[in-house]
Amino acid sequence: MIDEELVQLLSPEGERVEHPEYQSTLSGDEIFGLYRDMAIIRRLCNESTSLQRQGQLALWAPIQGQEAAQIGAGRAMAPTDFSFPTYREHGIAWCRGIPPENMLRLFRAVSNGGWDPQKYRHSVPTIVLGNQALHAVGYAMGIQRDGAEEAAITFFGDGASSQGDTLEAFVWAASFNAPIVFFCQNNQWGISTPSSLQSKVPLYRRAEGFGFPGVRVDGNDVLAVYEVTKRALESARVGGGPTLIEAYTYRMGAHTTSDDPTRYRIDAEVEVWKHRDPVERVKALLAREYEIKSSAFDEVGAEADVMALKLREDVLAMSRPDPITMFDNAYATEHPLVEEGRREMIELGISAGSH
Amino acid sequence: MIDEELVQLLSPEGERVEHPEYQSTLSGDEIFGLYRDMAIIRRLCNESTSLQRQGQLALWAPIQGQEAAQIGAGRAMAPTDFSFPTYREHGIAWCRGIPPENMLRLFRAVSNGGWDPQKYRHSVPTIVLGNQALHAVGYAMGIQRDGAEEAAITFFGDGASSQGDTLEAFVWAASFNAPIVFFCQNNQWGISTPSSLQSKVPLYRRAEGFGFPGVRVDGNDVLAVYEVTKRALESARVGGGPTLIEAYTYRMGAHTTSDDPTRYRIDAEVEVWKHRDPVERVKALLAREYEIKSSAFDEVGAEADVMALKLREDVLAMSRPDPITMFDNAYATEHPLVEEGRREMIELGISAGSH
Amino acid sequence: MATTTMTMAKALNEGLRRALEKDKKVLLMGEDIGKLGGVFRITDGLQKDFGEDRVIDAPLAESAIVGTAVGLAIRGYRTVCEMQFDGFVYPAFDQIVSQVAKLRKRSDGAYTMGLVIRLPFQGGIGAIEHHSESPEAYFAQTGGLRVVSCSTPNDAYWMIQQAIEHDDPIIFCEPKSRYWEKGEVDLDQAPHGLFETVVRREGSDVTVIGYGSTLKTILRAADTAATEGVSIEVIDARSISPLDLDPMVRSVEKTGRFVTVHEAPHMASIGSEIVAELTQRCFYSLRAPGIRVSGYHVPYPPTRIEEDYRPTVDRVLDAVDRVMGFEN
Amino acid sequence: MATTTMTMAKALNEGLRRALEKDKKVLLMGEDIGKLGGVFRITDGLQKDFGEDRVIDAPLAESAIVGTAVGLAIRGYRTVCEMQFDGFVYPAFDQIVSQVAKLRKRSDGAYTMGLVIRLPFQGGIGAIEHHSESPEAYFAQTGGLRVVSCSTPNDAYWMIQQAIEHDDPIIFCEPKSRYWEKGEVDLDQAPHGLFETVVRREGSDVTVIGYGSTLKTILRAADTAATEGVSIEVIDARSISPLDLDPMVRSVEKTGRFVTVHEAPHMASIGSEIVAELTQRCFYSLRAPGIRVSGYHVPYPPTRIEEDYRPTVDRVLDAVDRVMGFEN
Ligand SMILES: Cc1ncc(C[n+]2csc(CCOP(=O)(O)OP(=O)(O)O)c2C)c(N)n1
Ligand SMILES: Cc1ncc(C[n+]2csc(CCOP(=O)(O)OP(=O)(O)O)c2C)c(N)n1
Ligand SMILES: [Mg+2]
Ligand SMILES: [Mg+2]
Repeated sequence: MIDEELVQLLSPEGERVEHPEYQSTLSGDEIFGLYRDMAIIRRLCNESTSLQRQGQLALWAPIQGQEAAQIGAGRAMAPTDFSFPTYREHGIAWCRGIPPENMLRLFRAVSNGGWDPQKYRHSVPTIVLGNQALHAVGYAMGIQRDGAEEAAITFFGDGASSQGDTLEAFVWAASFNAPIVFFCQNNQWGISTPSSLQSKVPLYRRAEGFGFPGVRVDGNDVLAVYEVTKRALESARVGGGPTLIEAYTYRMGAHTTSDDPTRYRIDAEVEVWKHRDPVERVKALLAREYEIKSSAFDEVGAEADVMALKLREDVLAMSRPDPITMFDNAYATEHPLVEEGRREMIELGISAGSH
Repeated sequence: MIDEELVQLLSPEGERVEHPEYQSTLSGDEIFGLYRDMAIIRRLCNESTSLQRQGQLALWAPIQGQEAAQIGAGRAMAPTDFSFPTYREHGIAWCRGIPPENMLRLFRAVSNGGWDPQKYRHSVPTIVLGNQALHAVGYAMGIQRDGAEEAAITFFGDGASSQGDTLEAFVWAASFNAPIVFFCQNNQWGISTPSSLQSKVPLYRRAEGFGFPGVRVDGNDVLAVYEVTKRALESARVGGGPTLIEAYTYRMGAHTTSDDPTRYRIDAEVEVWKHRDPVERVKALLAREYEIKSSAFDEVGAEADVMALKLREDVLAMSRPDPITMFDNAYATEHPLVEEGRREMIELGISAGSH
Repeated sequence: MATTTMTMAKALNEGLRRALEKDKKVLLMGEDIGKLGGVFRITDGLQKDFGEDRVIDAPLAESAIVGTAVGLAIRGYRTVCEMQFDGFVYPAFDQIVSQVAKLRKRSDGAYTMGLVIRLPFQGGIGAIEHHSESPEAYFAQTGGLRVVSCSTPNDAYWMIQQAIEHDDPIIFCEPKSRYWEKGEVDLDQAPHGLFETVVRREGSDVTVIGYGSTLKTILRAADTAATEGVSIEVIDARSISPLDLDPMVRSVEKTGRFVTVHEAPHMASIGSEIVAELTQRCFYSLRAPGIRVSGYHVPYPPTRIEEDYRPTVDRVLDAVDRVMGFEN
Repeated sequence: MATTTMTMAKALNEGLRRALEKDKKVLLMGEDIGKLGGVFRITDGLQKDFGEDRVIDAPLAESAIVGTAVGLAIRGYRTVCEMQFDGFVYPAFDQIVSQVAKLRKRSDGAYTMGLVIRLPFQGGIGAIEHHSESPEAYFAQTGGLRVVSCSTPNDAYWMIQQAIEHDDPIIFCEPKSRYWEKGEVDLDQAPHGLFETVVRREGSDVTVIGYGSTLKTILRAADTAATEGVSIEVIDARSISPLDLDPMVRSVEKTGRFVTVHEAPHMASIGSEIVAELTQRCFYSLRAPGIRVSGYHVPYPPTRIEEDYRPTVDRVLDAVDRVMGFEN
């Protein structure tokens, strides 16, 4: 895997790697902070998977293996930046300060969103592949018109890189020199579709043909992802235009809890990637270089347990919405068909408790 | 204009240009043939413009300036290849053997197509920008499945290069290594939109990021277009996969007869391109290198006049279709709503002569 | 009352100008809308006066025009997207139905999809294929969207401003064949609310309901019918979704008969909807079932014969005859 | 008669297998349809048996799936495109309405658009957003397309084969919530033509018309109503476009009352169309106006409450009560 093109600052064994262009700027404390984020988000993911198995969630989209990509990118963002995620960006949502239970409202099927996107400057989950890339470019055009030193960042997968919307977003970002970072998590799979079916050449190279730079970063190396994303965002904020970042990583788990990856990929592949685990890697660095004690790691584990317990309680407390709420916020203003529906539902005596 | 990236075999003055990779393989007779095609198609275009001015056509999309791009590409095709045009490929249609009057049926608004696309292996005009690129890739996938040594070629403009469909076609062509040539006539304008708004870097470079080669050819140099297209088609036919050709050219006239280019572009630009006229260029070569007499050129002119006269007669003879034909070929088999419409029209007494 | 005479194209241009003046967050975006002023010149001169940042020439991709307008809306802008022709709105269909229509709901009201999609629609200008489509029913079927249509310069002037000010996303259908027709425009006061149905001509025998380009056809039919002693009440729906049904109900309760007219095919159309609603609401007043005059269920024909595809005065009168003489 | 019991999912799988066996020009294309067998396993095992050239795993782009299927059709192939879910057909909308629907006409019959677009549609499986849409009216509105829907395994088995053999492009709507329900499949003989409406249960008081997932709901409602002395005639439209109206007319002439049921919102819907047509054809037989039971005019809700969005047995019975007790 380690190829010339890949920006890497930390080896799979947790050893520093020199790079001609990028150096890690983070202190030990900051790196520990990233470790904490990753450990917690992994716990969050595990808890969610088990909640799903226990019938408490309709679905879950795990991120095991992608923690470095998401935490590195999420922590590189400034509070004033705005991100446009897919359905899998739990790590980014975490970095944006979104309460974990809010992330699960979509998966408990009690909301089509889950949080206030304006408050957290993190858009609602986008399920239709590619759609959000254009929203991000439009938002970035708004930043330009406001003369603000801010950036937009959008997330998408290797699979979504084939969608017309993603590609049109490249065109527009270049044409308007929009302050935007395209962050592609190439986790090697789009459900059962290998990323080699989406592109015969490394994905990051696609950017150049549209007129802006592409970088491939080791997506399992949180230090590298952080630096690469930070620089791209900074460049965007000061008029440097778009960058495509391909975070080369791996989806260790299933596509979602509905998926059965044994049907399409071999165990050996998963084994190889186990050795590149993003959390273990940074843990090794912290232990060796900063002499972090195992008790400190344990504390994070305990913190994660507390988070998970609260998450579980919050999810279980999330009751079925009152059906009448389906009529709320469909329109900004009164609408006769909405009123008619609301009236019908009331007449039928349907309420939150009726199922 | 003459840059490093541009494949050119003939200078604007009609002098041979050396190229490290491409040489002209054409005899004097063959070059004269290309000249003839270009002269006739230019005449066809002028006649159509005047037919439109005289109210005999609803619209016309001129190709002045793009004759070399189209004749070079059209003559490079094998009879068994299949092409997928836009609304402007009159030169390709000519090379495919489509009678000129058939090309004008669309513009006289008596047909939405105009010819039998299977017979001429030249698809119907596609007006929705980008749609045809996917058809061509699908057709090429059919060629693969048939194990045939054939290729598909699709034409589109610099403007259409921004459409999702065009870009998805790039993805698919690469993924399936489809036998296809993407032929982009970068005529610098998409109605009033300069090509610089569609791409900040030369368009041909977009291909590389998708994993297949791109070539920029002097679109006003018929010898170069011919060789570049021929090689790309040959490569496609034997499993070499897709190529993007950017024919760098200029739309000398209006976008269509409805357009007013004085609103958005300056005369000086048009003047510059006049000196790169594709027809004059090859004429100069023929006169100097092959000592073709002016009488030979005059003969072509006379031939073009005959064609134009016949075209005019044919167009004038093209009467309004019987309205009832709108129900033909909407479906392959009987359809109650179509029958209902047909019946209603008959009952209303509407016929070809009723307007 | 300061009224002045202008074409619908000019009225739209003036309406857009006024919206740009009133609110700095208003942007226009579309293909060729800058120097060229759009292929119909609706935005003529606006880029010159408001700059390239507010009147944005777009690269050629409709999904991107709408998709970026969504992002701009999230940032607080109000973008008026111009689709060059009706037939070119389909590449943006996904963004419209999956995002524009649903984002307010998905964000629990945090997002305001303040955007207008201008659609020169319907036929009648002798264009080539894809330039004469009537896609309004697709959008009317979609919860989360609103669809309106103007039929006069005065409505064009006011409705475009009302649509831009409105907080819901609006598909704004402009009958392109009427762009060059003149009418009085009252520059001081909007004649009606954006979502109001208007009776254009009173009558007592049959109610005929249309919108956009068909209004003129219907009014002509009413003239002809009047000479034959049949009194047609002409209704301009104006708001296609939601429909403002009450004025239609009042009319049909009076006349007992009605006809709907649009250029789109009749299958699952606005005509179907009006018939279904009015049948339910006016069941005992109806002396005949409502009849739909529409385009046919085939691709829009080459335009040398489009006048036999589009509802003509003859076809409207024929339908009026049929509801007048209805026997099962 | 060789009948065997299987789920609708299996019946579709077997139907596709038979089509692949019968005609070498038949291809399947879609996201994850190969090794995975599709997210619903409809194509399970087919790539293994027919190869990657005939059962094609697609890169993730719906416009490209349909657009390349058009090119394959031009080359003489018949491609069955799988849309992974209803909500993901919209990126392909442009190719469907501008090309698939219009190319036969544009080519004066030279092109046969022999392609089928499989659409797992309607809700009821507790999925997240965009996985429960009912887009059938969009396609029904479009001249040049046909739209059908199966409601039983036997229909699924036969209709998919009939659709593939048919020379017009067909939107094939599969009620995903019924994929796992079993039924008898007759492997020897098709029960009906592809475009035929079928009476699923005879009755005398009210006609209730649905398709896809709603059939089961309607049949249940009929059971309940029967215990209350109301006799419901249940009709499965099967062909959504064109509608096979004659059996509906015969039924309504008998019952004098009807209700339509689908999950899509009622505005400009198949329900509107059926009401408009039946009102016209059965005007004097109607003892009450036809009523539509449908989804609401809002984005599909989070699925914890989807059962209050989708027509329930209660809502169908309520509508039956209303037409039974109709007074204006
Ligand atoms: C337009 C569209 N088509 C299909 C789907 C169904 N779908 C959901 S996720 C997915 C795979 C996406 O792969 P990728 O972009 O690599 O993201 P990942 O899931 O790996 O994070 C597919 C096909 C969808 N959501 N949207
Ligand atoms: C999807 C779509 N959007 C808009 C149009 C309207 N339109 C017709 S031609 C054209 C410009 C196309 O430019 P280009 O691709 O460079 O081709 P050229 O006309 O220069 O040959 C536009 C915008 C269209 N035909 N299709
Ligand atoms: Mg992926
Ligand atoms: Mg061009």
